[in-house]
Amino acid sequence: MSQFLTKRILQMLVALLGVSIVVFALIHLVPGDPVRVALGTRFDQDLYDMLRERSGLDRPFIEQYFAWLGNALTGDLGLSFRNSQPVTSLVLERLPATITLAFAALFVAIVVALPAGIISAVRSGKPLDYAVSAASQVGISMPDFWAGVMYILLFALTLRWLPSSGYVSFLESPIEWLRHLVLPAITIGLISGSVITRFVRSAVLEALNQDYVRTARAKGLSEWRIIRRHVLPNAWIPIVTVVGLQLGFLMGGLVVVEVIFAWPGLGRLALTAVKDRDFTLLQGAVLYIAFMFLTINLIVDLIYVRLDPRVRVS
Amino acid sequence: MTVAPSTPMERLPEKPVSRSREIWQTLIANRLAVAGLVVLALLVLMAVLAEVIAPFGINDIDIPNRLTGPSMSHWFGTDDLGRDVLSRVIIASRVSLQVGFIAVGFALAFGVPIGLVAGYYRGKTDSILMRLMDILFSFPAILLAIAILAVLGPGIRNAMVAIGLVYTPIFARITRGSVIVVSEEVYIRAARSLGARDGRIIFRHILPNVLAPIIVQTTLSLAFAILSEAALSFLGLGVQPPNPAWGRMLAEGRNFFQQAPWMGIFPGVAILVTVMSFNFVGDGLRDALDPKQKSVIESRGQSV
Amino acid sequence: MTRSAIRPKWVLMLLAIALVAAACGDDDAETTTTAAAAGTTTVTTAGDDGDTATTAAPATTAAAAEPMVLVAAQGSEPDTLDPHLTSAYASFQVLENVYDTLVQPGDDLSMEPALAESWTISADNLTWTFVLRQGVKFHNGREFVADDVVFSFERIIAEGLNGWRFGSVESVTAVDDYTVDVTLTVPSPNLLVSVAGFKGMAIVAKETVEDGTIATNPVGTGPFRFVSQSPDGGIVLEANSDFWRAGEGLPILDGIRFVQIPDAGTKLTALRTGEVDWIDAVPPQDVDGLSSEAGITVGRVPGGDYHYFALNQNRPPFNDVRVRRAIATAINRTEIAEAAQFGAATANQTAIPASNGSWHLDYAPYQSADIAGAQALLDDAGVADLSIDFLVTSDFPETVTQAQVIAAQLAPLGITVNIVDVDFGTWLDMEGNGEFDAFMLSWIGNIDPDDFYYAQHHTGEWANFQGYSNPDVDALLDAARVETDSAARKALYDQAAAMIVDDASYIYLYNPDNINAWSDAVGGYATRGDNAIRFVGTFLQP
Amino acid sequence: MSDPILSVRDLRVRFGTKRGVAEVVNGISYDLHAGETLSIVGESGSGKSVSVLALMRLLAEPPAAIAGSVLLHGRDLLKASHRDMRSVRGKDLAMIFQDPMTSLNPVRTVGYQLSESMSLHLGLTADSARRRAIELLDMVGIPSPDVRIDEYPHQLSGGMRQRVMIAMGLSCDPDVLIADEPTTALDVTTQAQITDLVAELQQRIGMAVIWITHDLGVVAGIADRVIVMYGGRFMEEAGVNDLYAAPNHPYTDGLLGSLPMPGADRPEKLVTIPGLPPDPVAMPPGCPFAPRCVHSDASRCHIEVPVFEPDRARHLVACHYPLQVTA
Repeated sequence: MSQFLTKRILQMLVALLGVSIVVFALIHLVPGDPVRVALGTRFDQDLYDMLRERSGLDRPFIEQYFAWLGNALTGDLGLSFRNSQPVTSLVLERLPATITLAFAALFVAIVVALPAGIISAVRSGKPLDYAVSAASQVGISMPDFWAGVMYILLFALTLRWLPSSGYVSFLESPIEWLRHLVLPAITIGLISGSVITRFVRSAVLEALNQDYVRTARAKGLSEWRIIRRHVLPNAWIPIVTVVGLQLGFLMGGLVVVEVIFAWPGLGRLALTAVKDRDFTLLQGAVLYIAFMFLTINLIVDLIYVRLDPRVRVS
Repeated sequence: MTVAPSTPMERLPEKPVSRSREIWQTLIANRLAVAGLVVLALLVLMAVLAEVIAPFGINDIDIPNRLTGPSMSHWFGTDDLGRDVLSRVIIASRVSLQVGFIAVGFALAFGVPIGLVAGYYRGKTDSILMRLMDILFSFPAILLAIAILAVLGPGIRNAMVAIGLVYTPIFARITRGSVIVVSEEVYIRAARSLGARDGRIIFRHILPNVLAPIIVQTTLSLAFAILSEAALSFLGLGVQPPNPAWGRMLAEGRNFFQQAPWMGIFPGVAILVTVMSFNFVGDGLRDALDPKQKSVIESRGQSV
Repeated sequence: MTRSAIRPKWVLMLLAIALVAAACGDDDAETTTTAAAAGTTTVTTAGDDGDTATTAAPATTAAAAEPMVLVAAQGSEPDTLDPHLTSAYASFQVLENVYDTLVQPGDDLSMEPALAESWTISADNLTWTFVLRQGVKFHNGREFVADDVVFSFERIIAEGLNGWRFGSVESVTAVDDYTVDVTLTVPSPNLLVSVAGFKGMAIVAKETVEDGTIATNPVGTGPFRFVSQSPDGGIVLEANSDFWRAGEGLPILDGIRFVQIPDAGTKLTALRTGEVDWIDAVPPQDVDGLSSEAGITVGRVPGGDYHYFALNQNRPPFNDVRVRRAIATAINRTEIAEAAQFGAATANQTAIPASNGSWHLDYAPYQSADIAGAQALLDDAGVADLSIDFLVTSDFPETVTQAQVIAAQLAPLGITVNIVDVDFGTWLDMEGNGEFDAFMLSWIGNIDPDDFYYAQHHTGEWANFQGYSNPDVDALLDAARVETDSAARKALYDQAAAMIVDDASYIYLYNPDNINAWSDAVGGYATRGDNAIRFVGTFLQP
Repeated sequence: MSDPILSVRDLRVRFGTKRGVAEVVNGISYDLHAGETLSIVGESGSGKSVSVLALMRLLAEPPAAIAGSVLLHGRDLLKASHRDMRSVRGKDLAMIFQDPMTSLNPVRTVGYQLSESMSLHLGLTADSARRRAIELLDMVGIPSPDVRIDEYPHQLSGGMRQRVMIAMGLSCDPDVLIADEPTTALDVTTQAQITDLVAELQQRIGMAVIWITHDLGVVAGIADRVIVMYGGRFMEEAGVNDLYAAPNHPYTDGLLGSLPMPGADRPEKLVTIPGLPPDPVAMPPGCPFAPRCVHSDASRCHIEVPVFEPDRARHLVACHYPLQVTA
């Protein structure tokens, strides 16, 4: 087990290195550079050259990368081009908001998807199944920005139940934290939940069709017990994969929702960094997002091993 | 069920029904799948004949008649520049379907083989391929698409590549996961130990058994690809105006949600109908392709 | 579009502002105060409650009970709080209330005293002497002196984004603690606007630059003191009790909290639900609806920005003035303004809006939507089947809208407009590299005509991406820069402006209105022509 | 003579399908007595598996529609509530299935799956269920059962898994064990071992067994009586020796003819029956075997269905023209 972990952690580091190279290469291939954007329309060649030299942007690409990498290995992700703040602190101060939202959204997604998917599979072909399917299709077809705007207009503006935007830290006020969290979490959660519902239904249906379910029935077990003890433990395996993928998606796909709900998260930070061509900041934000994603992956794999004895032994 | 009985009695001649015909028959026996196929066919027809069907041009600007609700002359109302929403929804079908098909086709073409190879060979090949996929996948999807588009330049073709690339790792992972499970099956182990060629095992034995999750993912991804176009258009990187795409129309309509909800609702409904059709066909295909559900009677008999 | 009915509430409020301003513009003869404000400012409001004449007095007493904190929503995030290094409007919205400049644009945009109480100009027009206000304190308690002016200006010249504004400045010297001399190489009639037109020219505390805290913890002399900035709490300011206008009861608010809400729709909702008290902009399509909503006031004044597009004169056939004029003739500016701004704009064939009374030129040589005339010009130039790669950016969505309208307007001429919609970073790069047939943007926050014309239309200047070169225009712009007589200077600019319009160096479209909105609880605030966000006299009614 | 434990009368099973109603089991009747082993033989699609799934009520209704009666100790299972049915399954009627690879849950240990029905039906505690599970594993011949009990199905060989299935079937001392082609998926050596095991256990425990198979060769070693099924109907029923010695039904004869029987007189005479089994959606009106039968005639066989009433003392045949006179 520890050997497995060590191997996976090494692989993770390699992947992170790969991510940093890709980010670096991409951001340098993209037209425009941070100085150009900082100057805006008030362009001035001399000033431009001066600022480029000062920020080291005039050095060769490879040299810049290794300089950055050298510092990164010591834990220093550099300073943001735009405001000279340490990237690490800029990212870290936004991390809690993003993690909170991602997990809250996943929570909503799972709370919705598991019962819906299981009921849909067990009642396969019945009206309830069609109702769940139709609802999940609508959920899948709904762009997040559209859903978000509708919830804001309904719950914040018309009903005045919840705030329209912003983030309050849990430590400051748990109630306000929750109130601000609800709408963005539901916006993403219901969409993710719609996707997961389909996979849960498919996985449960698949498991329900297995011979061992017939065996369990022949033992005289109740349907509910069969689903709980025999179907779900098998269905978990594909479901966990999808949930892991979804969480990865959530981590990065928060950009739009963070914009709509003025949620001070990493997605928005990364978007700003792309627009500003602030590659140190982007590098930092993406590395953290990638790190979270890879960690989730690792956790998913560990859960996998826990869930599937076949993988455990071989 | 997987091992053929060896007594002669079991070797009674099979009904001469080819596999593809059988799949087709199962598929068209599924009413929802047929409905989906019909709607998709109509959509494709609409896309082909768009210019002929659309009552107005896509750039017929009419500021005095902007933001008017559905009426006899403009069934779907007009947008913020007074353009006919119906015409734009019709013409947008072309771009949106293209985005869906080509982007997902790209992801399938790269993701599935990668997943097959990684899951079948395991070991180093697996590690390298999946780390590459991890790298691609651990980027926030929209940011990756933005970066790709910024490098390649905006426009619909590049948008398709960007979306396709974003979805590639998903197909790779899902395929790989199923391949690993299937590879443990006795018949695969048997085939391998008998020295069957890898290519043959992968394509004849493994691929058919991992198609179900891939199909589910494909139909889902078609929906998401069309919506990704919306997100990219939202950021100004998708279809170049004034050419309409459903996603772009939705993104624009969002700003007029209160003044002119029809600007977003109709393209939204178009996406919904398309996505549902894809999913119906996908579900039907999955049932039809699943080797465990070869005949209706058998599947019914055992589905309990 | 223009609802000029000024309601009693507003008259009173403007009077209050005028009184406050008059109280400070005490002694100096060269100061113009805000008496004309009501004249140049058209304010639209639909707030209906008659209870008005609230002035500073009751608000100050209310402060004793509960802190009076204004929540202001911004549409984008300040990138840095260093006034010399930012070009972000969001940063300036905050810094406007933290920093002071030597002098500042008053409500009619003429320059009035701020940190400098008065100034004199030498006979040769080459030395400006500023007499500084005494007893002004930075937020860290240190007294403001002439060295701070010298340090700030030298920093701007050396590394700030606005160093170019000091183009004619030879040196800045502290004569004594309260006197600063600015020496010029050539006369600069617009020096005040150049060195103090906006908070990018702020006077900063040297020690914050030296210890590097300026970017995150700005220390100024302004009405509000910076407290904190965090992703969840936004930017928090508190009243500066030592403000140099404290004697007038300013600032009135106990504090301001700036929150960032990037989505315009959400921002509007937050105002409607009362989560925020003030928002920095209103989507044009919502202005009319919002104006008639109870409880919300929309402040709207003609702004100094202009929207335009330019054809690449380094590429044929756009080097042919007839082609450019054909396009300028074929378009319908009113329709473009209506389409993009829903009436919250004024079509204009020149750059400077009518609201800028001192420099406006009433000149409109092009007929609107004159397809026949345009076709004749194209035929004359021998150009047919023209195709234009039109560079716009979704980061400024109105450019995308306008380009679509222009495409439709040019279609009858057989001109194909290929809209190239990229993000702003790419846009800037493509503009800089000349990769366009046409580009479209707006130019913001101008006061002096030099800002409108010189960098954009003088041969070889840095903002002249369209490659315009007309020796006559160059000569006029050069001469106007050093002309100290206002009337003569106006005449020079008028000539230059007419040539620029005739040559269609830029094809000007319209001047948009500046629009803010706030809840009726907010008093003592007015939208300004230069889009500066000043909360110094603002208060909240319970 | 004692009453039968299980008495099946006129059992019919139909499925609604897209093509129409499939008549899969068309009125079968038989009795099963304590300690007896009854083998139902037929090829795929003959309805033999469906008939036992139907009496276990393991078919989904709909699409299946079940008629007739299934009396277990005189109680009609087809009229029992779902709850009652669950208390019968695994306790009174146990069943083991064809493919031990897929019939065991891959993510549950052997012990878990074994103990499950014991704690349900016998109310055993976890500890005693585990002890009994180890005993059962030992009884079905699994070496070191105390280790194997914590293993997962994929860690066992096919034969071992089927032994586990059998142990599961026996765990609650059922009156009847239904074995649905339990050896089909196994190799020949293992097949014999499993068959012997069941036979031996039956001797020890004294339960009745219904053994479903398509393989007449397997039947010979285990069954007391044999029923030959075709097209959802019984063709012939007899004591195992009678049947082998003197098949009365042309179909049975054909089956035996196509069977390579080691040591039999006609080892090389491998005869296949020409034609296809009947389509359950379009059953022929008369004898289901008539279309393939060389002895059939148009006037009777294609019109009138031959039937027999259960009588375990006799050699029964459902044929208008049986090959031999019954003994």
